[in-house]
Amino acid sequence: MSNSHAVVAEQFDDRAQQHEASSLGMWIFLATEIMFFGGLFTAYTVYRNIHTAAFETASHLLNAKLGAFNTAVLICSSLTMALAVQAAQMGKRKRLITYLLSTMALGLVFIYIKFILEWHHDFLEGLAPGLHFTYAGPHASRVELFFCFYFIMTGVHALHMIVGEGVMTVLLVMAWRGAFSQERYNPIEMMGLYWHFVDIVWIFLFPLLYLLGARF
Amino acid sequence: MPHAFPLFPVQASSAAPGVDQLFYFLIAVSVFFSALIFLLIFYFAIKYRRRSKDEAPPKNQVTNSIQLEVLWTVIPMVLVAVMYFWGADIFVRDARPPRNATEVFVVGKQWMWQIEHTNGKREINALHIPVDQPIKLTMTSQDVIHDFSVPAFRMKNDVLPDRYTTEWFKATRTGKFHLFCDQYCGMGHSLMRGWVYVMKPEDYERWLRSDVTGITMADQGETLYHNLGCITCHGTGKGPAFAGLYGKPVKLSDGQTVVANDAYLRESILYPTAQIVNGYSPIMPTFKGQVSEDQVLQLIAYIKSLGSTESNTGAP
Amino acid sequence: MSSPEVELPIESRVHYLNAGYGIKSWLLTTDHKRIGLMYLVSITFFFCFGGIAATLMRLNLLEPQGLLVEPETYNKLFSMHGIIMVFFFLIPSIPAVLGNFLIPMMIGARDVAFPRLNLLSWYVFMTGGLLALYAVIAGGVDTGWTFYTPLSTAYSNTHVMAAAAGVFIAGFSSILTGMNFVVTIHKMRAPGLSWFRLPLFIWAMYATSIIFILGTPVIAISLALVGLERWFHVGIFDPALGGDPLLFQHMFWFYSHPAVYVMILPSMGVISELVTAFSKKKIFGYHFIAFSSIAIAAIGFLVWGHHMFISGQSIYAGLVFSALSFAVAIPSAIKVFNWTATLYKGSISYEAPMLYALGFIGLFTIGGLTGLFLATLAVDQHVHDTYFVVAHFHYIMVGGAVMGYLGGIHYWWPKISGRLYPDGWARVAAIIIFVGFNLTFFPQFILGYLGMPRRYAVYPAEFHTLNVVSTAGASILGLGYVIPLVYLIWSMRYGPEAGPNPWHATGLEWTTASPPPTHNFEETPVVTEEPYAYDRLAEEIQVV
Amino acid sequence: MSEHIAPKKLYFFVFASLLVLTLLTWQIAYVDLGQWNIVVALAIAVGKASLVAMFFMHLRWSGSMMRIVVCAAVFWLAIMITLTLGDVLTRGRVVPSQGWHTSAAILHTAAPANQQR
Repeated sequence: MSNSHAVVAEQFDDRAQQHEASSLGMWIFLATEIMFFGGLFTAYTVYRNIHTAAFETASHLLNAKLGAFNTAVLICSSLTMALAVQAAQMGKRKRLITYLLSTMALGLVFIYIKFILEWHHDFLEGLAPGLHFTYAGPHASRVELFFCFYFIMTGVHALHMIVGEGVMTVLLVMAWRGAFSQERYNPIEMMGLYWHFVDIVWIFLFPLLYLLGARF
Repeated sequence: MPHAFPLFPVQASSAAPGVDQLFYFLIAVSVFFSALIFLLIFYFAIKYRRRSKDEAPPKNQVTNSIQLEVLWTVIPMVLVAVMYFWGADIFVRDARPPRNATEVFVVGKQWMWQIEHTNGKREINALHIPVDQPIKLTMTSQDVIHDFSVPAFRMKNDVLPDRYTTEWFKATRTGKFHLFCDQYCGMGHSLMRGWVYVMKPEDYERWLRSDVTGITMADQGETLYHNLGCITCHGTGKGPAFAGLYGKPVKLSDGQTVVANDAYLRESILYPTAQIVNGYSPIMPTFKGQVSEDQVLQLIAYIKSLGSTESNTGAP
Repeated sequence: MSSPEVELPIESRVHYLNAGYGIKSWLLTTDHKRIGLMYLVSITFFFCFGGIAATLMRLNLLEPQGLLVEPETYNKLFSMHGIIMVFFFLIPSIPAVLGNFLIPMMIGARDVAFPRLNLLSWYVFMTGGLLALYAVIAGGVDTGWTFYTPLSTAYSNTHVMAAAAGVFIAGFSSILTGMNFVVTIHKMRAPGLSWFRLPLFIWAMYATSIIFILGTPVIAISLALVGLERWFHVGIFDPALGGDPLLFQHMFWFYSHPAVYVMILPSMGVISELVTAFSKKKIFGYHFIAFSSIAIAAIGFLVWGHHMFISGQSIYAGLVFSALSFAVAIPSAIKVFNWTATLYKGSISYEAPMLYALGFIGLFTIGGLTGLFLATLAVDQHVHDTYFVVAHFHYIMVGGAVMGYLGGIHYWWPKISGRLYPDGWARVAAIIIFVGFNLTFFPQFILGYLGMPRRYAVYPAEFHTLNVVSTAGASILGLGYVIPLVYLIWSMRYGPEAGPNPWHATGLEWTTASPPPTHNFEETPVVTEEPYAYDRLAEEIQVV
Repeated sequence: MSEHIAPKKLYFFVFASLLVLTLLTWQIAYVDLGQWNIVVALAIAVGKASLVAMFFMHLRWSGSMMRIVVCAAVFWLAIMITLTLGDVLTRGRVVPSQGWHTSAAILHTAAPANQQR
């Protein structure tokens, strides 16, 4: 895996070309992800504009404190991920493993809060459209629409995190076996880009879902 | 239809000649450019054909001409600009029903058209209208998206669930014309069609008055107003009064002002808490599921019939 | 060029086709040429499938009351025809077959940038395709290829989920392909191959890839939302919850209108190659054709609302979308004029690919011009959702995209297989297809203006004559499509050897052997001149 | 290219700014700004996202092509949102005319638009 022969794949001329190609490929992939989430954001924006008051009511049913805390957790994991990439760039195997592990742990904290503390709670409150929806306050049907989007958007986001955790596990094993070096850290760098992107998506989901209208 | 093989549909509405003229213009442009391209290709293809297998490629090839590029950019631009404004002009005019139009109400459902006239006369998969008189259709669907299309009138519009769309036309010749559902709506889509009967005004009046109970849509709406218990709030001041409401601006509790039109009234009946009138509390239950689309239209017709009275009491 | 190795007969030379034998050497290959061929076989299968559905539809319409099937079955036929042909034939046709095969060769690379992703994209495509096939076999789907809500979410009780999942999954194959192409074109070009020395096919594929990348994710998420709404009975587009069925139409057409350019842009790229090669002339207005491809891809994203003029969309939005739709006509017109001008003072020969190219220009002209009718608000209000629309988009998708695809397959077949097909048969087939196509679809313009709605299983009797003409044309068209299938397969074994450059064309792909070796070139080529240098004699590309 | 190795100090500085901004956006949600709450919240989100993209994702040191890719996606997303909203927000407002439910109808309150009975 780590011998110099395998560092450059046969279709490339040299390491620089390979590195540029994979970075560009990753960014293009992230562009497709922007459009993928973008579809959801478009639909959400349209409905928020039609049903402004109802969406604010619904937003206030969410726990903004947990949302803010989770944002902080994800930002921490972004930091450790950035440091992991830096460690990989400098060829520091031990530090790389430590930072990867902390990133994964923080990711799991986020998922725990999301699923157990929030989703489960929302479900018990009767805020899960299609499964258990009992809310009967003002704008009930539009609140249901909001919660459709809440679950889909956070669900797709959480799915991306779970995929990220899976890939990171593979990278961790590879790092353990010493597959990365100063010459070959591309996969870690790509992983970093993906993870930061997932963070950015959450940075937008947080105000859009939790902070609509003033809470007082 | 006397011809077995017509090339153009009959013009039976005031809008048809305008649309057809624009269509002829588009055909003229298309024929001109198609012919130009075809002739040039044929001419070049024959004139510059390769005469022997090992003919050398031509020398001094012309591969660029800014003048030509500008020419064939600008000319199409001018032509499409003409098309755009011409088409937009007709389209915008067709979107504005005249004030004196006779209203007819259409409910689409899988797979039939239910039509109700204001005097309470109903018909299915047929629409009787008088000639030379503007007709405005207010349309909604009980299930999926349909489309009310009358090719002879060059007019169509989609019919959506939970929403009113409109279209209007003025028939200019009497006769029987196709009515199609043009938006694919499931299994019986191609059977969801009928006829538009354009009649002389006196025939139309006779038709309108035959087999009719004498109960207008507004009357039926008034009955519903009592039976559904609307009167207990809207007749007592607990809810907003209806008299003189239709077409007026309404101030909502969130500070917005909306006009009390068909769409607003419909939403207020089915989703009462969505738009609360300023000064009232959101206590009205939803009537979604309790009233059918045609009953909603009857209630609206009733409220509309109270339109001109400026009194502040509830029911007249 | 005339290295002794090339002179050897095909059998005794190692090339990409005989570099490995057995099913495994194909299913696990990362060679872009083999992957292209795997796509060729797959989409030919899907094309036959969609074609059979079309044949049954046309037969049914022989009688106003329906000759063969119940309306219920007819609805399933046209839905499957649309879904299979659009998502599993037209969209992958030129990009996945010719694009995969040619892009690395045209830019002098050994392979695409990410060969394993390339193979993955084929598997993803096949997974999607098999799901769609499952939907048919399990009983069909009847929503049309447009999946409009609330029909698809709440009312249809057919296999919408399987079909939508198939399209959703196949979408990721487009995304991977687009990603691969953009990176390949950016990073893998041979020394000296600057942007304006690229063949126009590459420009077209680049524009297509932009649409793949920016559009496909949106259809994926829209169909996912339809699936979720159907699955959990929640109301994302359900008006009862305040949802908006038109929002689905917006999201659907945001991808699906640009998808039309995914079909036609690659064909335009192919035509640019064919017109120059068979008139032995430099392309007229290279820069204008190149940039008009990019312009079409970019403006193509701004015009989707013209599918919704009469859908209950705001008339203001209609006015904006109409204007933008006219704007996209300009770059298309520029291309047609430039191709025509390329013929001027050329040395034109009429092998089969050229017949397809000239047919394309004619049919695309008609298809494009009738598009103006649909962009014109008032006329669209009459012809929307009628056979006029059906005729228009078949002129673009079949008269345009498929003619370009067939032209391209014929042109590069000697490179793909190393052998020549019988040109006489190929010319006959091209003419039959051209005639059959016009006979099938031209009457539908008239039907549409007369008011015959699309997607009708039964129809009023006065539309009978034109429908019979159309069906007659379809039978000729169908015959035309079978002929190439036969002689191309025949030629793979019995065709005479083609040699590296049977057309005496320019372009890097013609400098290597036919069929090419696994890594395309013996040595990395160096490019020293502009493309289509027919004014100098061929074979001037210097191999260092 | 992104072979650039950024100093640790910079990462921690960006991290701290992100946390401060998160705290800020959360607290502002408890202040009533009317329509502006969402605008402020999104403006802060854009700021945070740019910080992450520029420094954590090394966009600041990357080639222009990467930036073009990101800008293209954001731009196309903006197109999708703008044109869709353009329809939704102007829908139902039929051109002011002699029509029924329009501002013109308000002006003519005295005249009954259409006598039903």
